[in-house]
Amino acid sequence: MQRSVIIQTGDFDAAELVQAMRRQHGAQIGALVTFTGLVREQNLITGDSTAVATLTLEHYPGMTERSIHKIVDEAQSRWDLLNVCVLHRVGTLAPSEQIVFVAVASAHRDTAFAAAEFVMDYLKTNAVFWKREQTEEGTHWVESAETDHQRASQWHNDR
Amino acid sequence: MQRSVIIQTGDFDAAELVQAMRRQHGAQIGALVTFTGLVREQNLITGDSTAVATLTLEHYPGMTERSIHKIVDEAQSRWDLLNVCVLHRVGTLAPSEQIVFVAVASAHRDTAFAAAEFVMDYLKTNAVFWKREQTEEGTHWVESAETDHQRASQWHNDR
Amino acid sequence: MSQIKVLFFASLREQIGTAEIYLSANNLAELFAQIETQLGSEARLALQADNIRIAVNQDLVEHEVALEQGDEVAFLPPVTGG
Amino acid sequence: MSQIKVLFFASLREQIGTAEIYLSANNLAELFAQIETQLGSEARLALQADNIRIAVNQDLVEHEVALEQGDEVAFLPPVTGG
Repeated sequence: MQRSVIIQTGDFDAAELVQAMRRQHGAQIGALVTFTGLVREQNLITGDSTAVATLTLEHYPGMTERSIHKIVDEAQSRWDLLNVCVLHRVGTLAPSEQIVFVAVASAHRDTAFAAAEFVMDYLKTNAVFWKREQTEEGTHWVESAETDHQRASQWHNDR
Repeated sequence: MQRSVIIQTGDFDAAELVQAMRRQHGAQIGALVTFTGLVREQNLITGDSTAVATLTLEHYPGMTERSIHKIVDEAQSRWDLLNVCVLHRVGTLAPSEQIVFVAVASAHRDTAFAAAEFVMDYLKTNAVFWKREQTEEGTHWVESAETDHQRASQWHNDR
Repeated sequence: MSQIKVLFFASLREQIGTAEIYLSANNLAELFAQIETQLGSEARLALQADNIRIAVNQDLVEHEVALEQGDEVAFLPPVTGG
Repeated sequence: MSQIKVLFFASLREQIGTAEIYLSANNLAELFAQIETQLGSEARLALQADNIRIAVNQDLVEHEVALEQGDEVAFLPPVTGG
Protein backbone atom coordinates (compact mmCIF):
# COMPACT_ATOMS: atom_id res chain seq x y z
CA MET A 1 0.00 0.00 0.00
CA GLN A 2 1.15 3.51 -0.81
CA ARG A 3 0.76 6.35 1.64
CA SER A 4 1.61 9.97 2.16
CA VAL A 5 1.62 11.82 5.45
CA ILE A 6 2.15 15.54 5.08
CA ILE A 7 2.19 18.32 7.65
CA GLN A 8 2.43 21.83 6.31
CA THR A 9 1.50 25.40 7.09
CA GLY A 10 0.35 26.32 3.58
CA ASP A 11 -2.96 25.52 1.93
CA PHE A 12 -3.28 22.43 -0.27
CA ASP A 13 -4.93 21.39 -3.50
CA ALA A 14 -7.05 18.31 -2.79
CA ALA A 15 -7.53 17.70 -6.52
CA GLU A 16 -3.77 17.43 -7.04
CA LEU A 17 -3.42 14.85 -4.27
CA VAL A 18 -6.27 12.80 -5.73
CA GLN A 19 -4.82 13.01 -9.23
CA ALA A 20 -1.50 11.70 -7.93
CA MET A 21 -3.34 8.68 -6.48
CA ARG A 22 -5.18 8.02 -9.72
CA ARG A 23 -1.97 8.24 -11.73
CA GLN A 24 -0.28 5.78 -9.39
CA HIS A 25 -2.98 3.12 -9.31
CA GLY A 26 -4.94 3.64 -12.50
CA ALA A 27 -7.66 1.06 -13.10
CA GLN A 28 -7.02 -0.75 -9.79
CA ILE A 29 -9.03 1.93 -7.98
CA GLY A 30 -12.76 1.32 -7.78
CA ALA A 31 -13.51 3.75 -4.98
CA LEU A 32 -11.96 6.97 -3.81
CA VAL A 33 -13.22 8.62 -0.63
CA THR A 34 -11.98 12.01 0.51
CA PHE A 35 -12.60 14.00 3.64
CA THR A 36 -11.83 17.70 3.87
CA GLY A 37 -12.08 19.43 7.23
CA LEU A 38 -12.62 23.18 7.19
CA VAL A 39 -12.64 25.94 9.80
CA ARG A 40 -16.23 26.79 10.62
CA GLU A 41 -17.26 30.27 11.55
CA GLN A 42 -19.57 28.95 14.22
CA ASN A 43 -17.78 27.97 17.39
CA LEU A 44 -17.26 24.23 17.16
CA ILE A 45 -17.21 23.33 20.80
CA THR A 46 -19.94 25.25 22.52
CA GLY A 47 -22.17 25.62 19.51
CA ASP A 48 -22.81 29.21 20.48
CA SER A 49 -22.82 32.08 18.03
CA THR A 50 -19.37 33.39 18.93
CA ALA A 51 -17.60 33.47 15.60
CA VAL A 52 -14.21 31.77 15.50
CA ALA A 53 -11.87 34.57 14.54
CA THR A 54 -8.97 32.17 13.95
CA LEU A 55 -7.86 28.68 14.81
CA THR A 56 -4.20 27.95 15.57
CA LEU A 57 -2.85 24.43 15.22
CA GLU A 58 0.33 23.37 16.92
CA HIS A 59 2.22 20.10 16.52
CA TYR A 60 5.29 18.23 17.80
CA PRO A 61 7.47 17.81 14.70
CA GLY A 62 8.46 14.18 14.32
CA MET A 63 6.11 12.74 16.90
CA THR A 64 3.04 14.11 15.12
CA GLU A 65 4.04 12.45 11.84
CA ARG A 66 4.67 9.20 13.70
CA SER A 67 1.27 9.40 15.40
CA ILE A 68 -0.37 9.70 11.98
CA HIS A 69 1.68 6.86 10.54
CA LYS A 70 0.45 4.67 13.39
CA ILE A 71 -3.14 5.55 12.54
CA VAL A 72 -2.53 4.69 8.88
CA ASP A 73 -0.76 1.43 9.91
CA GLU A 74 -3.84 0.46 11.86
CA ALA A 75 -6.15 1.27 8.92
CA GLN A 76 -3.92 -0.74 6.61
CA SER A 77 -4.01 -3.75 8.91
CA ARG A 78 -7.81 -3.65 9.00
CA TRP A 79 -8.66 -3.12 5.34
CA ASP A 80 -7.30 -3.90 1.92
CA LEU A 81 -6.37 -0.42 0.67
CA LEU A 82 -4.39 0.88 -2.29
CA ASN A 83 -3.42 4.30 -0.99
CA VAL A 84 -3.97 6.56 1.99
CA CYS A 85 -3.09 10.24 2.02
CA VAL A 86 -3.28 12.38 5.14
CA LEU A 87 -2.45 16.06 4.94
CA HIS A 88 -2.75 18.20 8.04
CA ARG A 89 -2.12 21.90 8.27
CA VAL A 90 -0.59 23.68 11.24
CA GLY A 91 -0.35 27.37 12.03
CA THR A 92 -3.10 29.97 12.15
CA LEU A 93 -6.18 29.43 9.99
CA ALA A 94 -9.18 31.65 9.27
CA PRO A 95 -12.81 30.52 8.84
CA SER A 96 -13.48 28.61 5.60
CA GLU A 97 -9.82 27.57 5.32
CA GLN A 98 -8.97 23.89 4.86
CA ILE A 99 -7.47 22.18 7.94
CA VAL A 100 -7.16 18.53 7.06
CA PHE A 101 -7.49 16.21 4.08
CA VAL A 102 -7.79 12.43 4.09
CA ALA A 103 -8.06 10.41 0.90
CA VAL A 104 -8.41 6.65 0.67
CA ALA A 105 -8.21 4.71 -2.59
CA SER A 106 -9.44 1.15 -2.61
CA ALA A 107 -10.93 -1.46 -4.91
CA HIS A 108 -14.29 -1.28 -3.13
CA ARG A 109 -16.39 1.45 -1.65
CA ASP A 110 -17.09 -0.13 1.74
CA THR A 111 -13.40 -0.33 2.66
CA ALA A 112 -12.69 3.17 1.33
CA PHE A 113 -15.49 4.70 3.40
CA ALA A 114 -14.62 2.72 6.53
CA ALA A 115 -10.91 3.53 6.37
CA ALA A 116 -11.47 7.25 5.73
CA GLU A 117 -13.86 7.51 8.66
CA PHE A 118 -11.55 5.46 10.86
CA VAL A 119 -8.57 7.69 10.07
CA MET A 120 -10.60 10.83 10.81
CA ASP A 121 -11.90 9.44 14.12
CA TYR A 122 -8.36 8.58 15.18
CA LEU A 123 -6.95 11.92 14.00
CA LYS A 124 -9.47 13.62 16.30
CA THR A 125 -8.36 11.67 19.34
CA ASN A 126 -4.87 10.23 18.75
CA ALA A 127 -2.91 12.52 16.44
CA VAL A 128 -0.50 14.83 18.21
CA PHE A 129 -2.00 18.26 17.50
CA TRP A 130 -3.31 21.03 19.67
CA LYS A 131 -5.87 23.62 18.65
CA ARG A 132 -6.41 27.07 20.03
CA GLU A 133 -9.39 29.17 19.10
CA GLN A 134 -9.08 32.93 19.18
CA THR A 135 -12.41 34.72 19.40
CA GLU A 136 -13.38 38.25 20.35
CA GLU A 137 -13.87 36.98 23.87
CA GLY A 138 -10.39 35.55 24.21
CA THR A 139 -8.55 32.35 23.39
CA HIS A 140 -9.08 28.81 24.53
CA TRP A 141 -7.61 25.40 23.85
CA VAL A 142 -9.94 22.96 22.12
CA GLU A 143 -10.16 19.44 23.45
CA SER A 144 -11.51 16.51 21.50
CA ALA A 145 -15.18 16.02 22.32
CA GLU A 146 -16.49 13.10 24.35
CA THR A 147 -18.34 11.99 21.21
CA ASP A 148 -15.01 11.84 19.36
CA HIS A 149 -13.64 9.45 21.96
CA GLN A 150 -16.77 7.35 21.78
CA ARG A 151 -16.48 7.18 17.98
CA ALA A 152 -12.82 6.21 18.16
CA SER A 153 -13.38 3.52 20.78
CA GLN A 154 -16.25 2.13 18.70
CA TRP A 155 -13.66 0.96 16.17
CA HIS A 156 -11.82 -0.82 18.93
CA ASN A 157 -14.96 -2.71 19.90
CA ASP A 158 -15.76 -3.52 16.27
CA ARG A 159 -12.58 -5.39 15.80
CA MET B 1 -30.25 22.51 1.71
CA GLN B 2 -28.73 22.92 -1.73
CA ARG B 3 -28.37 20.03 -4.12
CA SER B 4 -27.35 19.17 -7.63
CA VAL B 5 -28.23 16.03 -9.53
CA ILE B 6 -26.43 15.71 -12.84
CA ILE B 7 -26.45 12.94 -15.42
CA GLN B 8 -24.04 13.33 -18.27
CA THR B 9 -22.02 11.35 -20.79
CA GLY B 10 -18.84 13.42 -20.50
CA ASP B 11 -16.20 13.25 -17.78
CA PHE B 12 -16.35 15.63 -14.82
CA ASP B 13 -14.01 17.67 -12.69
CA ALA B 14 -14.64 16.72 -9.05
CA ALA B 15 -12.57 19.68 -7.85
CA GLU B 16 -14.83 22.12 -9.67
CA LEU B 17 -17.96 20.64 -8.07
CA VAL B 18 -16.36 20.86 -4.64
CA GLN B 19 -15.22 24.43 -5.22
CA ALA B 20 -18.77 25.41 -6.15
CA MET B 21 -19.98 24.01 -2.82
CA ARG B 22 -17.30 25.85 -0.88
CA ARG B 23 -18.14 29.13 -2.61
CA GLN B 24 -21.83 28.67 -1.82
CA HIS B 25 -21.50 27.85 1.86
CA GLY B 26 -18.17 29.32 2.90
CA ALA B 27 -17.42 29.01 6.59
CA GLN B 28 -20.62 27.08 7.35
CA ILE B 29 -18.95 23.90 6.08
CA GLY B 30 -16.96 21.96 8.65
CA ALA B 31 -16.79 18.67 6.75
CA LEU B 32 -16.79 17.75 3.11
CA VAL B 33 -16.90 14.10 2.11
CA THR B 34 -16.59 12.98 -1.50
CA PHE B 35 -16.91 9.61 -3.13
CA THR B 36 -15.63 8.92 -6.63
CA GLY B 37 -16.44 5.62 -8.31
CA LEU B 38 -14.12 4.47 -11.08
CA VAL B 39 -14.13 1.66 -13.62
CA ARG B 40 -11.83 -1.09 -12.39
CA GLU B 41 -9.88 -3.23 -14.78
CA GLN B 42 -10.60 -6.30 -12.71
CA ASN B 43 -14.05 -7.70 -13.30
CA LEU B 44 -16.18 -6.35 -10.46
CA ILE B 45 -18.70 -9.13 -10.16
CA THR B 46 -16.87 -12.41 -10.44
CA GLY B 47 -13.56 -11.15 -9.15
CA ASP B 48 -11.83 -13.16 -11.84
CA SER B 49 -8.99 -11.82 -13.91
CA THR B 50 -11.04 -11.09 -17.01
CA ALA B 51 -10.27 -7.49 -17.72
CA VAL B 52 -13.29 -5.23 -18.20
CA ALA B 53 -12.83 -3.87 -21.68
CA THR B 54 -15.62 -1.33 -21.28
CA LEU B 55 -18.62 -0.62 -19.12
CA THR B 56 -21.78 0.84 -20.66
CA LEU B 57 -24.27 2.67 -18.48
CA GLU B 58 -27.84 3.17 -19.57
CA HIS B 59 -30.54 5.25 -17.92
CA TYR B 60 -34.18 6.26 -18.23
CA PRO B 61 -34.08 10.02 -18.77
CA GLY B 62 -36.36 11.73 -16.30
CA MET B 63 -37.05 8.72 -14.09
CA THR B 64 -33.37 8.27 -13.30
CA GLU B 65 -33.04 11.87 -12.13
CA ARG B 66 -36.18 11.45 -10.03
CA SER B 67 -34.83 8.26 -8.47
CA ILE B 68 -31.69 10.14 -7.41
CA HIS B 69 -33.68 13.08 -6.08
CA LYS B 70 -35.63 10.62 -3.91
CA ILE B 71 -32.36 9.25 -2.53
CA VAL B 72 -31.16 12.78 -1.73
CA ASP B 73 -34.56 13.65 -0.18
CA GLU B 74 -34.18 10.67 2.12
CA ALA B 75 -30.62 11.69 3.08
CA GLN B 76 -31.80 15.22 3.75
CA SER B 77 -34.60 13.98 6.01
CA ARG B 78 -32.13 11.92 8.05
CA TRP B 79 -29.26 14.37 8.51
CA ASP B 80 -28.65 18.07 8.77
CA LEU B 81 -26.74 18.75 5.53
CA LEU B 82 -25.68 21.89 3.71
CA ASN B 83 -25.26 20.52 0.20
CA VAL B 84 -25.41 17.24 -1.69
CA CYS B 85 -24.09 16.78 -5.19
CA VAL B 86 -24.61 13.61 -7.21
CA LEU B 87 -23.12 13.33 -10.67
CA HIS B 88 -23.55 10.10 -12.60
CA ARG B 89 -22.18 9.35 -16.02
CA VAL B 90 -23.90 7.28 -18.69
CA GLY B 91 -22.58 5.87 -21.93
CA THR B 92 -19.53 3.73 -22.53
CA LEU B 93 -16.60 4.01 -20.12
CA ALA B 94 -13.12 2.52 -20.17
CA PRO B 95 -11.11 1.25 -17.17
CA SER B 96 -9.85 4.03 -14.86
CA GLU B 97 -12.60 6.40 -16.01
CA GLN B 98 -14.80 8.10 -13.44
CA ILE B 99 -18.38 6.78 -13.21
CA VAL B 100 -19.98 8.53 -10.29
CA PHE B 101 -19.31 11.36 -7.88
CA VAL B 102 -21.07 12.10 -4.61
CA ALA B 103 -20.16 15.08 -2.43
CA VAL B 104 -21.76 16.00 0.88
CA ALA B 105 -21.06 19.23 2.73
CA SER B 106 -22.10 19.47 6.34
CA ALA B 107 -21.20 21.20 9.57
CA HIS B 108 -19.93 17.97 11.11
CA ARG B 109 -17.98 14.98 9.87
CA ASP B 110 -20.26 12.23 11.17
CA THR B 111 -23.26 13.45 9.18
CA ALA B 112 -21.17 14.07 6.05
CA PHE B 113 -19.73 10.55 6.13
CA ALA B 114 -23.06 8.90 6.91
CA ALA B 115 -24.94 10.76 4.20
CA ALA B 116 -22.30 10.11 1.52
CA GLU B 117 -22.26 6.40 2.32
CA PHE B 118 -26.05 6.28 2.45
CA VAL B 119 -26.37 7.95 -0.95
CA MET B 120 -23.86 5.52 -2.48
CA ASP B 121 -25.59 2.48 -0.99
CA TYR B 122 -28.91 3.64 -2.39
CA LEU B 123 -27.43 4.54 -5.78
CA LYS B 124 -26.21 0.95 -6.03
CA THR B 125 -29.65 -0.52 -5.40
CA ASN B 126 -32.30 2.13 -6.10
CA ALA B 127 -31.10 4.49 -8.80
CA VAL B 128 -32.44 3.74 -12.26
CA PHE B 129 -29.30 2.71 -14.15
CA TRP B 130 -28.25 -0.40 -15.94
CA LYS B 131 -24.68 -1.52 -16.51
CA ARG B 132 -23.33 -3.77 -19.20
CA GLU B 133 -19.77 -5.05 -19.15
CA GLN B 134 -18.10 -5.85 -22.42
CA THR B 135 -15.13 -8.19 -22.06
CA GLU B 136 -13.22 -10.30 -24.53
CA GLU B 137 -15.53 -13.16 -23.62
CA GLY B 138 -18.71 -11.27 -24.44
CA THR B 139 -21.09 -8.88 -22.73
CA HIS B 140 -23.22 -9.25 -19.64
CA TRP B 141 -25.54 -7.12 -17.60
CA VAL B 142 -24.32 -6.32 -14.10
CA GLU B 143 -26.77 -6.67 -11.23
CA SER B 144 -26.32 -5.08 -7.86
CA ALA B 145 -24.68 -7.52 -5.48
CA GLU B 146 -26.49 -9.16 -2.59
CA THR B 147 -24.10 -7.29 -0.27
CA ASP B 148 -25.29 -3.99 -1.81
CA HIS B 149 -28.87 -4.85 -0.92
CA GLN B 150 -27.83 -5.84 2.58
CA ARG B 151 -25.99 -2.53 2.99
CA ALA B 152 -28.95 -0.54 1.71
CA SER B 153 -31.44 -2.35 3.92
CA GLN B 154 -29.16 -1.79 6.92
CA TRP B 155 -30.00 1.92 6.71
CA HIS B 156 -33.66 1.04 6.80
CA ASN B 157 -33.18 -0.95 10.02
CA ASP B 158 -31.05 1.81 11.55
CA ARG B 159 -33.80 4.32 11.28
CA MET C 1 -58.51 2.14 -26.72
CA SER C 2 -55.72 4.39 -25.47
CA GLN C 3 -52.49 4.61 -27.38
CA ILE C 4 -49.64 3.69 -24.96
CA LYS C 5 -45.93 4.20 -25.41
CA VAL C 6 -44.10 1.10 -24.13
CA LEU C 7 -40.38 1.20 -23.25
CA PHE C 8 -37.97 -1.70 -22.75
CA PHE C 9 -34.64 -1.12 -21.05
CA ALA C 10 -31.29 -2.85 -20.88
CA SER C 11 -31.49 -6.67 -21.01
CA LEU C 12 -35.21 -6.52 -21.82
CA ARG C 13 -34.56 -4.27 -24.80
CA GLU C 14 -31.97 -6.74 -26.06
CA GLN C 15 -34.24 -9.72 -25.47
CA ILE C 16 -37.29 -8.16 -27.09
CA GLY C 17 -35.26 -6.54 -29.80
CA THR C 18 -36.70 -3.05 -29.59
CA ALA C 19 -36.52 -0.09 -27.21
CA GLU C 20 -39.97 1.29 -27.83
CA ILE C 21 -43.33 0.27 -29.28
CA TYR C 22 -46.83 1.75 -29.29
CA LEU C 23 -49.73 -0.45 -28.19
CA SER C 24 -53.42 0.09 -27.52
CA ALA C 25 -54.67 -0.77 -24.03
CA ASN C 26 -56.80 0.64 -21.21
CA ASN C 27 -54.97 -1.15 -18.41
CA LEU C 28 -51.93 -3.35 -17.78
CA ALA C 29 -53.83 -6.61 -18.36
CA GLU C 30 -54.82 -5.42 -21.81
CA LEU C 31 -51.28 -4.25 -22.42
CA PHE C 32 -49.87 -7.68 -21.59
CA ALA C 33 -52.43 -9.26 -23.93
CA GLN C 34 -51.30 -6.90 -26.70
CA ILE C 35 -47.67 -7.73 -25.96
CA GLU C 36 -48.41 -11.43 -26.30
CA THR C 37 -50.22 -10.84 -29.61
CA GLN C 38 -47.55 -8.63 -31.12
CA LEU C 39 -44.31 -9.85 -29.51
CA GLY C 40 -45.13 -13.45 -28.55
CA SER C 41 -45.63 -15.32 -25.30
CA GLU C 42 -41.92 -15.44 -24.54
CA ALA C 43 -41.79 -11.66 -24.45
CA ARG C 44 -44.83 -11.58 -22.19
CA LEU C 45 -43.26 -14.05 -19.77
CA ALA C 46 -39.98 -12.11 -19.72
CA LEU C 47 -41.85 -8.89 -18.90
CA GLN C 48 -43.88 -10.56 -16.17
CA ALA C 49 -40.86 -12.05 -14.40
CA ASP C 50 -40.66 -11.39 -10.65
CA ASN C 51 -37.64 -9.14 -10.91
CA ILE C 52 -39.08 -6.84 -13.58
CA ARG C 53 -40.60 -3.63 -12.31
CA ILE C 54 -43.18 -1.56 -14.17
CA ALA C 55 -43.29 2.23 -14.26
CA VAL C 56 -46.28 4.18 -15.55
CA ASN C 57 -45.33 7.74 -16.43
CA GLN C 58 -42.07 7.18 -14.56
CA ASP C 59 -43.75 6.09 -11.32
CA LEU C 60 -43.40 2.51 -10.19
CA VAL C 61 -46.68 0.64 -10.00
CA GLU C 62 -47.24 -2.54 -8.00
CA HIS C 63 -50.75 -3.47 -9.13
CA GLU C 64 -53.13 -3.10 -12.02
CA VAL C 65 -53.72 0.49 -13.11
CA ALA C 66 -55.88 2.17 -15.70
CA LEU C 67 -53.98 3.57 -18.68
CA GLU C 68 -54.84 6.70 -20.58
CA GLN C 69 -54.05 8.03 -24.01
CA GLY C 70 -50.39 9.08 -24.15
CA ASP C 71 -49.29 7.18 -21.03
CA GLU C 72 -45.77 5.80 -20.96
CA VAL C 73 -45.25 2.29 -19.59
CA ALA C 74 -41.67 1.19 -18.94
CA PHE C 75 -40.36 -2.27 -18.10
CA LEU C 76 -37.31 -2.10 -15.84
CA PRO C 77 -34.93 -4.99 -15.22
CA PRO C 78 -33.04 -4.87 -11.86
CA VAL C 79 -31.27 -1.52 -11.56
CA THR C 80 -27.81 -0.71 -10.30
CA GLY C 81 -26.03 2.61 -10.23
CA GLY C 82 -22.90 3.88 -8.56
CA MET D 1 23.68 13.57 35.79
CA SER D 2 22.30 13.45 32.25
CA GLN D 3 21.36 16.64 30.46
CA ILE D 4 17.71 16.35 29.34
CA LYS D 5 15.81 18.52 26.87
CA VAL D 6 12.32 19.17 28.23
CA LEU D 7 9.47 20.36 25.99
CA PHE D 8 6.14 21.89 26.95
CA PHE D 9 3.34 22.08 24.41
CA ALA D 10 0.18 24.11 23.93
CA SER D 11 -1.60 25.03 27.20
CA LEU D 12 1.34 23.73 29.26
CA ARG D 13 3.73 25.97 27.38
CA GLU D 14 1.49 28.93 28.09
CA GLN D 15 1.09 28.00 31.74
CA ILE D 16 4.78 27.37 32.36
CA GLY D 17 5.84 30.27 30.19
CA THR D 18 8.45 28.49 28.12
CA ALA D 19 8.53 25.91 25.32
CA GLU D 20 11.84 24.30 26.22
CA ILE D 21 14.27 24.00 29.09
CA TYR D 22 17.29 21.83 29.84
CA LEU D 23 17.42 19.95 33.14
CA SER D 24 19.72 17.36 34.70
CA ALA D 25 18.12 14.07 35.71
CA ASN D 26 18.65 10.29 35.43
CA ASN D 27 14.95 9.37 35.54
CA LEU D 28 11.50 10.97 35.57
CA ALA D 29 11.35 11.25 39.36
CA GLU D 30 14.55 13.27 39.35
CA LEU D 31 13.22 15.33 36.47
CA PHE D 32 10.07 16.21 38.43
CA ALA D 33 12.23 17.18 41.41
CA GLN D 34 14.26 19.48 39.17
CA ILE D 35 11.06 20.96 37.72
CA GLU D 36 9.82 21.75 41.22
CA THR D 37 13.13 23.38 42.13
CA GLN D 38 13.43 25.47 38.99
CA LEU D 39 9.78 26.13 37.99
CA GLY D 40 7.93 25.79 41.30
CA SER D 41 5.44 23.31 42.72
CA GLU D 42 2.55 24.65 40.65
CA ALA D 43 4.38 23.72 37.46
CA ARG D 44 5.13 20.27 38.84
CA LEU D 45 1.47 19.70 39.72
CA ALA D 46 0.35 20.89 36.29
CA LEU D 47 2.75 18.47 34.60
CA GLN D 48 1.66 15.57 36.81
CA ALA D 49 -2.04 16.06 36.12
CA ASP D 50 -3.95 12.92 35.06
CA ASN D 51 -4.59 14.15 31.54
CA ILE D 52 -0.96 15.05 30.76
CA ARG D 53 0.98 12.43 28.82
CA ILE D 54 4.76 12.12 28.78
CA ALA D 55 6.85 11.22 25.74
CA VAL D 56 10.50 10.25 25.97
CA ASN D 57 12.24 10.62 22.61
CA GLN D 58 8.78 10.89 21.03
CA ASP D 59 7.48 7.64 22.49
CA LEU D 60 4.76 7.76 25.11
CA VAL D 61 5.79 6.36 28.48
CA GLU D 62 3.38 5.20 31.17
CA HIS D 63 5.80 4.53 34.03
CA GLU D 64 9.17 5.57 35.40
CA VAL D 65 12.02 5.30 32.90
CA ALA D 66 15.75 5.88 33.02
CA LEU D 67 16.92 8.99 31.16
CA GLU D 68 20.16 9.34 29.27
CA GLN D 69 22.24 12.25 28.12
CA GLY D 70 20.50 13.99 25.21
CA ASP D 71 17.08 12.46 25.82
CA GLU D 72 14.04 14.57 24.97
CA VAL D 73 11.12 14.57 27.40
CA ALA D 74 7.88 16.15 26.21
CA PHE D 75 4.77 16.98 28.22
CA LEU D 76 1.63 16.68 26.12
CA PRO D 77 -1.75 18.09 27.09
CA PRO D 78 -4.78 16.28 25.56
CA VAL D 79 -4.36 16.15 21.80
CA THR D 80 -6.89 16.71 19.04
CA GLY D 81 -6.39 16.76 15.30
CA GLY D 82 -8.67 16.73 12.30
